[in-house]
Amino acid sequence: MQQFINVVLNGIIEGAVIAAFALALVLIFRSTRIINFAQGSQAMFTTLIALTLISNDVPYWIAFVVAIAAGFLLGAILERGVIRPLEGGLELNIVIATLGLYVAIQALAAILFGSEFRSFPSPAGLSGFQIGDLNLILTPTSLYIFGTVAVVVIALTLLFRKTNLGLTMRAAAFDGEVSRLLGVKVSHLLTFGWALAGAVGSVAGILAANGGLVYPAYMEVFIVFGFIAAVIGGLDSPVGAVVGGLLLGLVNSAVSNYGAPGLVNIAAFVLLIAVLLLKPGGLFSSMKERRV
Amino acid sequence: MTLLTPPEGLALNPPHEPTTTADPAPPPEPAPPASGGFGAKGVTVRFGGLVALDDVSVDVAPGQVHGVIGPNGAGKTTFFNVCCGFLKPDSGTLSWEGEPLRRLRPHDLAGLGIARTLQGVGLFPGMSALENVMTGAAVRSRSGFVSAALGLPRGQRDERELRDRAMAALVDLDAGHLAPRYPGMLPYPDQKKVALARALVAEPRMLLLDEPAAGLSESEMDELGDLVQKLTGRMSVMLVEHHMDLVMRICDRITVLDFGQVIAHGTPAQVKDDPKVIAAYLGAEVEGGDPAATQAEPTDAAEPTDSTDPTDSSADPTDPADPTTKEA
Amino acid sequence: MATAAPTPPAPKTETKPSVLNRAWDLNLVRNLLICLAVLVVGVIALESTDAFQNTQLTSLAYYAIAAFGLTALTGLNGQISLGHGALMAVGAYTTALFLGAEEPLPFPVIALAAVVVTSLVGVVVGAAAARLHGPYLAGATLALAVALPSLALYFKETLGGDAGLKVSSPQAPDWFVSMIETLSGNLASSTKYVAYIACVALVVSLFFVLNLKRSKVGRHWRAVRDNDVAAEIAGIHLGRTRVQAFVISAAYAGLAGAVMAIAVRLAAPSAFTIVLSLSVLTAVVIGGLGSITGAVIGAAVLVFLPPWVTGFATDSGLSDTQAAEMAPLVYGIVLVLVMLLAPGGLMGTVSNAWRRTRQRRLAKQASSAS
Amino acid sequence: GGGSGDDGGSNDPGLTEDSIKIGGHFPLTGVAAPGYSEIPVGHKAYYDYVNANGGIDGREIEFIAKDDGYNPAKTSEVVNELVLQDEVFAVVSGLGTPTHQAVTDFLNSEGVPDLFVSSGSTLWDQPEDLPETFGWQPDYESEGKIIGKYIAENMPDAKVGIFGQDDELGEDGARGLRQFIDGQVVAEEKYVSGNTDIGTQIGKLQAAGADVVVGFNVPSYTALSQLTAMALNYKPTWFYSNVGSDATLVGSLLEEFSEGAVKGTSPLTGVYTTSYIPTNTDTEDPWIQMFQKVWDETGDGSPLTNYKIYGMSEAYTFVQAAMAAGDDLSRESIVSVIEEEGADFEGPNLVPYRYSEDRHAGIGGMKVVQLTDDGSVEDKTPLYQTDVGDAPVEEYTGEPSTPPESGIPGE
Amino acid sequence: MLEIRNLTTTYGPVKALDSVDITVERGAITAVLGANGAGKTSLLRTVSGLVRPAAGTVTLDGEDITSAPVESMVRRGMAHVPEGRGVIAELTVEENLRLGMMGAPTNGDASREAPVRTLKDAYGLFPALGDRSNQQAHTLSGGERQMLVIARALLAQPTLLLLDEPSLGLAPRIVAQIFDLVRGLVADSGLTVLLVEQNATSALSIAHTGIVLNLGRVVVTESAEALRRDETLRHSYLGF
Ligand SMILES: Nc1ncnc2c1ncn2[C@@H]1O[C@H](COP(=O)(O)OP(=O)(O)OP(=O)(O)O)[C@@H](O)[C@H]1O
Ligand SMILES: Nc1ncnc2c1ncn2[C@@H]1O[C@H](COP(=O)(O)OP(=O)(O)OP(=O)(O)O)[C@@H](O)[C@H]1O
Ligand SMILES: CC(C)C[C@H](N)C(=O)O
Ligand SMILES: [Mg+2]
Ligand SMILES: [Mg+2]
Repeated sequence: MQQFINVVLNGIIEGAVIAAFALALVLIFRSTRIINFAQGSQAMFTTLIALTLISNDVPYWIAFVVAIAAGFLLGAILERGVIRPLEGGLELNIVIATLGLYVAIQALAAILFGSEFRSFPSPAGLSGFQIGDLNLILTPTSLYIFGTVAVVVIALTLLFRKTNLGLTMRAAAFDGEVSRLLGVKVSHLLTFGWALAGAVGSVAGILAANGGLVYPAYMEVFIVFGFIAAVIGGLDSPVGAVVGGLLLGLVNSAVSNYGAPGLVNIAAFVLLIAVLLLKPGGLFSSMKERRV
Repeated sequence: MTLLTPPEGLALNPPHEPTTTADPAPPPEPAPPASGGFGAKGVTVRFGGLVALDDVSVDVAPGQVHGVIGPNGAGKTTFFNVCCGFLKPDSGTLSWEGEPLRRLRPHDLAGLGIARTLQGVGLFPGMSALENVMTGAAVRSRSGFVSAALGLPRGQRDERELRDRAMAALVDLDAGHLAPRYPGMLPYPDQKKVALARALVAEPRMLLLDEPAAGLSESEMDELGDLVQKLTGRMSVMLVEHHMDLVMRICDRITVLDFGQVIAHGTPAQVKDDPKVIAAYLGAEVEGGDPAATQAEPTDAAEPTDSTDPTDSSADPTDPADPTTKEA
Repeated sequence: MATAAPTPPAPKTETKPSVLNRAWDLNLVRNLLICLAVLVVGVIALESTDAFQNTQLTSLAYYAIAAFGLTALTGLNGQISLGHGALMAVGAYTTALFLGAEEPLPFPVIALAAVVVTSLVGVVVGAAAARLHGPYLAGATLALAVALPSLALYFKETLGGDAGLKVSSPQAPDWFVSMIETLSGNLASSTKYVAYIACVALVVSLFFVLNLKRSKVGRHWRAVRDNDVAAEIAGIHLGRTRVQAFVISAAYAGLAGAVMAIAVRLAAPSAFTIVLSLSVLTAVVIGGLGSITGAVIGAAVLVFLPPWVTGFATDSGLSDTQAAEMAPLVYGIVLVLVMLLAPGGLMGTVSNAWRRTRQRRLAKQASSAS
Repeated sequence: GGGSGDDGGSNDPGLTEDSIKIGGHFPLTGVAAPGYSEIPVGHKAYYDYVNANGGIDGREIEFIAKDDGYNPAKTSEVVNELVLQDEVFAVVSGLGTPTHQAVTDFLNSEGVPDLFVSSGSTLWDQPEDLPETFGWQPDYESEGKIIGKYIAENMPDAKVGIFGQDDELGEDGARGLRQFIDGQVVAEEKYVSGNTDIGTQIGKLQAAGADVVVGFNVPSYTALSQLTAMALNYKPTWFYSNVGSDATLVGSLLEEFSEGAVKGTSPLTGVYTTSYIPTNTDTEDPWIQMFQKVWDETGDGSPLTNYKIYGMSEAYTFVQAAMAAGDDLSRESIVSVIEEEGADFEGPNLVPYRYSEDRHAGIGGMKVVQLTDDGSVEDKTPLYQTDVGDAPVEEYTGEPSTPPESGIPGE
Repeated sequence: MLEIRNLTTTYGPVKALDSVDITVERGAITAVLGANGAGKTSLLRTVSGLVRPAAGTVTLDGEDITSAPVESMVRRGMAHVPEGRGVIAELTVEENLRLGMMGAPTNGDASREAPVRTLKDAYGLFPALGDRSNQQAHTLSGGERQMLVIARALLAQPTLLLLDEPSLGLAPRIVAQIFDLVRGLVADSGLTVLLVEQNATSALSIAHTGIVLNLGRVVVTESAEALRRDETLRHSYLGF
């Protein structure tokens, strides 16, 4: 019983962090129709900035805010400096450029911050709750992670569903030229989309780091799982990203508990293929194509 | 726009797969609709609650030009998509040259001897015009993967034949000079020519044209009309078009759709005068008259009112000022 | 496949009487000549460089072979794959298993087996991939990249787990030793033998990819890439064509994996991380998507750039760790810069410029003719 | 390369009258870099120290550390580079089991001494097939046996859980352990390197009621397992194998976690581990004092970590072997010197090496220790000596060695 | 209100516009005619800033807007209906329309009298759209898309409307309806229209001024009336 509950809890918490990261990918996909492979590196970089501050006795929350701001800024800079000039070219070129950034930022972080393990503090407790003699793997930190992800998802969903800003962001992403004719400041919005994604990515980076170890490659696993989650969710939908993340987290947790930990990656692949074969656009994709 | 007789290269080839039909060279003379030709019976398509096509039946006799017209959203493109296998109808059947077409898929079309152009042009931007056209004759070349991979003589011979055939198709449309060029840099009418050559190169026995005149000038449209009429010697044509002058001039029969239903059917003259068609589709004549005034009076609209009658095909297609029609 | 793989560099095959026969010619003769030229260049390169450079050329060859496959898939057919490293793993493990037999088959047979096995995996993956496009395909293949190698962890008994399978790379046979001796007077080590195997594999791969690219098959791949609806109407079976391209590129990955296995002498999961998959893709793109020459150039960048940067950084006094990080830093920056400055890739930019001037000239001719 | 030969030196690559070039491969970048990338730093520091003090018989040591990112394909490339381009005399301290496995055949066929592999796999001990290859650290199986003996003797009623990495580290360790306490093992859980979610594994150990958990894992998983156990309110007695127990590293990691849960007190207090060379907490140890002195002189001012000490210890062994080969230092002679005299090398190793003509295995034993509140370690057993298979675990009673005054072996 | 002076636009070696001079009078419909590739679309794209001219100026109400950003045009009262059904395919019909409304002036601009202000107005105009308000735009038929684009432009309450081949793909009755609508808007609310058409007959039937482009150059500027009557001109430039 305890085992089963913990498998579920564990999956949800793991999934929440994956979801947070997938959200950042979805944001970029919504704003520029590309997959940003550098997202993990960006998040790692800003998390290391936060850690540097924290180890110089800056309070956690201030470091947290600084990391988000840095993520926002970094996203904006990358969009302006690298992605913008590539717009309109081959999609694959942008993918390659983000791969380049992913490699370069990670190397830069290793040079600037060193490549050793460092631990990242959590503002909340790390001991799990106990109910009677049930030991839940749920800790105050996991509640904090879960709450933060929920806040981010709700905020983003409201942004896209209810606000004009959200609508113009989507319009700008889908068709820049037409949007500009309608008075949408496409250029600002694309930058804003990347910046926002950078900020969300930073949140994901810190959540992944909370009460864990960081080093330049620590986000690598999230690039893959975050991407898979985003694709499962349909790439376009913040809610989809969260569902995808949680689903992936649960499957991973179940497989490593009831199957073997070595099968986790294979399970992720099978899950993804199964979802895509049933719905080639992911679970929450809205696009049903009319081809002719 | 001159001769459209098959060039030599074409005549040498066995035109198509023996399985599809007993008769490799379709007889040019019109046959009774039901037996040969293309037929659709009782086609119904729903999108969610929306009935895009409702029990639509159309017969296209060999050698005929059959127009499908109707207001926007009437279901014309949807009907084409059913005929091409892009959409599976919720009910209804298709037949082709006397055989029922079951589980039609788009890639089967070419093999069956049916070609289609797309709304827009739909060329392959990464290929030269010649390669674009060669692709249209895909079903004609029988050499397979192995001879391609090994560069076997057979594959090379097939390629050369294909190339000649494609070139002939381009030359046929006065577009031979476009062969080495890439679509992206061609003017729109030239792109359309390439697209048409691509459809024709496989020697189809039926051609489906979706809004072929969109974006063409009036003289280019005339040219297109002449071309289509010439093609009927070799194939039947089904087309969707909003340019009534063109439709009325070249079609042998017309089916009118509205809200997914056939509201009229017959010769151009019959259709043109059908009050249902006028009300649903034609409305008033725009040209010259006062649309607002005439709209309520459909009977007026049936007759062109002034000298700028668009159906008057006497316009000079070799107008010296039109640069796009003057190559060669 | 079998015709060319096992042979020593046998440059005489194309001098059949029919060469001058204008007919069946052009492509085949041209491609054979190109392959012959590459073979000759390869032999000269291998004989005029030292042993270490020989090994670098071996790496270049297997990256290039994999890149050819991806050129076909991504460049010609428009399907992106972030998982080719996993397919290379299939080739490498197949090779390792076959070479580990009591009495191993001759290497060409084993390489062929690797190609076949990988192609079979390609059929399965390609069938799933054919229904996907763009980022969804990217996601699926990325998942493949992490999933397949971890099978080795699960089937530890046969696949050796984390430590992998050792590959005893083929020893240079006597005829080879004496041939090299007479050719250049150099000593033929097993490193050199592997380099020659890689070279021959490269040439064979080149031959097929050149043929395919210029054939009906290649044209259909491109048609599907450019406009799937139009391709379908033209009678091209989309699914079959996509699977075909996937299988071919898988076959290439399999061969690349086989060569890599004997060059590295090990098949282990940590050699087939997503980094490998992404490297091959970047090679294809920075070389110039769809260009065969570009694929080779991209592979060369992959092989030569990092050590060069590290060496340079070490010489300028950085610590080993910093120097080691300089390589990915510079590599990443180069990727970004190439995309910014030469969006068609290195070869693509050259040939685009050429094509553009040619098209412009044709356009001008057309307008002056009217 | 190539020496002049008239002073008894050889023409072997990497060797000149006044220099000797060696190299190794390490994960300097990527996932495996943290920690391990410091090993070559230790090597360098020690060689610099030796060079500053006259080198090896007048030869300066040049040490080249190549990055392989813990990827065997890269390892193969960089070792090719070391051997064929840089023409090193020997490969020293190549790190990692899968990585190094990719190059042993090549090194042996090229006749390059492949000394002191940084891995506890038993693969390096195959003198027949791999005459040039030598291990250095104790193998994981021997370590498992020594831990097993301790538990069998001191915690006979304990229910033991095994937490192991899904590779040789976990397997060999567990095999050794089970030789002694097979009956006591109630659960064995594996984690896959790279998958940081180990909730289920720890949960299963807890569910099985294990009150002693032996971890054969790398340091980051020591931290993870501690954190996960904390989340589950699971408080067994922990054993970590030497690889995963770098107390300074793990402790400093955990210390940073806030919320009092771990802060201040060392979270690893009471944790058992093993020791085969002294560690940086043994500040009284003469070897550590010597290495500290070396580090102060040639290091970069950063703290002396156990990875650096590990590297320095290997470096010491290499210098020792080269010195022992003396005037006729050559690839052949260094190999035979290790085979002949290696078992008697006196160094930071607490238990002698097992080198001989038919053994290429490194340090042959260790002791069980426990971490105390003040960060130091307390011996729980005498030094034990053992070997793979059914070799008995016996007390080692040899005298502890003392470092040479100069810090340089043989002087 | 719109002055185009000496405007030259090039695409590489292709000169799409060559020293074009056009004056668009307030409250009038100016029709730009010409064969395929004459440069009509390029003219509109240059005016709204989607393409930057190689030379020349565009002045709107006395203000030089030659290098003003595209997205500022809506604010200046300009709405551009692009060629080829420029719907945002992934958004719903209603979202497309909402985007149009966002361009509308917020503080009541007296100079603009807008008959299409709300979604309801738009659906009243094109009932086909009302039925599909929550459908994604890519499911629309070709003609429905064209309606959507026009409705969207009108919702921005423009004072200057640039129409690029509005009749493309529309049923004759709808063409008539749209042309009628345009004429009504011009007559009733002082809208200014720059209309590009292949369909010269229809265009001239509602235009005040007709301009013929050929190979990027203005070859005729005439009152629509005159152009309609002058057979030689029609024959030589418009092909009918
Ligand atoms: N995938 C779909 N989902 C929902 N509705 C659809 C879909 N495809 C088409 N429709 C609707 O079906 C109707 C018929 O569309 P179709 O494209 O066939 O019209 P059409 O006659 O070709 O019109 P036009 O002349 O404007 O091109 C339209 O109202 C359209 O909105
Ligand atoms: N993006 C572009 N790149 C290169 N040339 C272009 C581009 N756009 C247009 N052209 C060329 O500029 C010229 C004018 O084109 P434009 O689209 O303005 O003509 P148009 O009068 O609108 O024609 P149509 O009636 O076909 O819409 C043509 O020769 C066209 O080929
Ligand atoms: C101590 C370490 C350097 C050894 C390493 N864990 C290995 O076996 O791969
Ligand atoms: Mg339509
Ligand atoms: Mg135009």
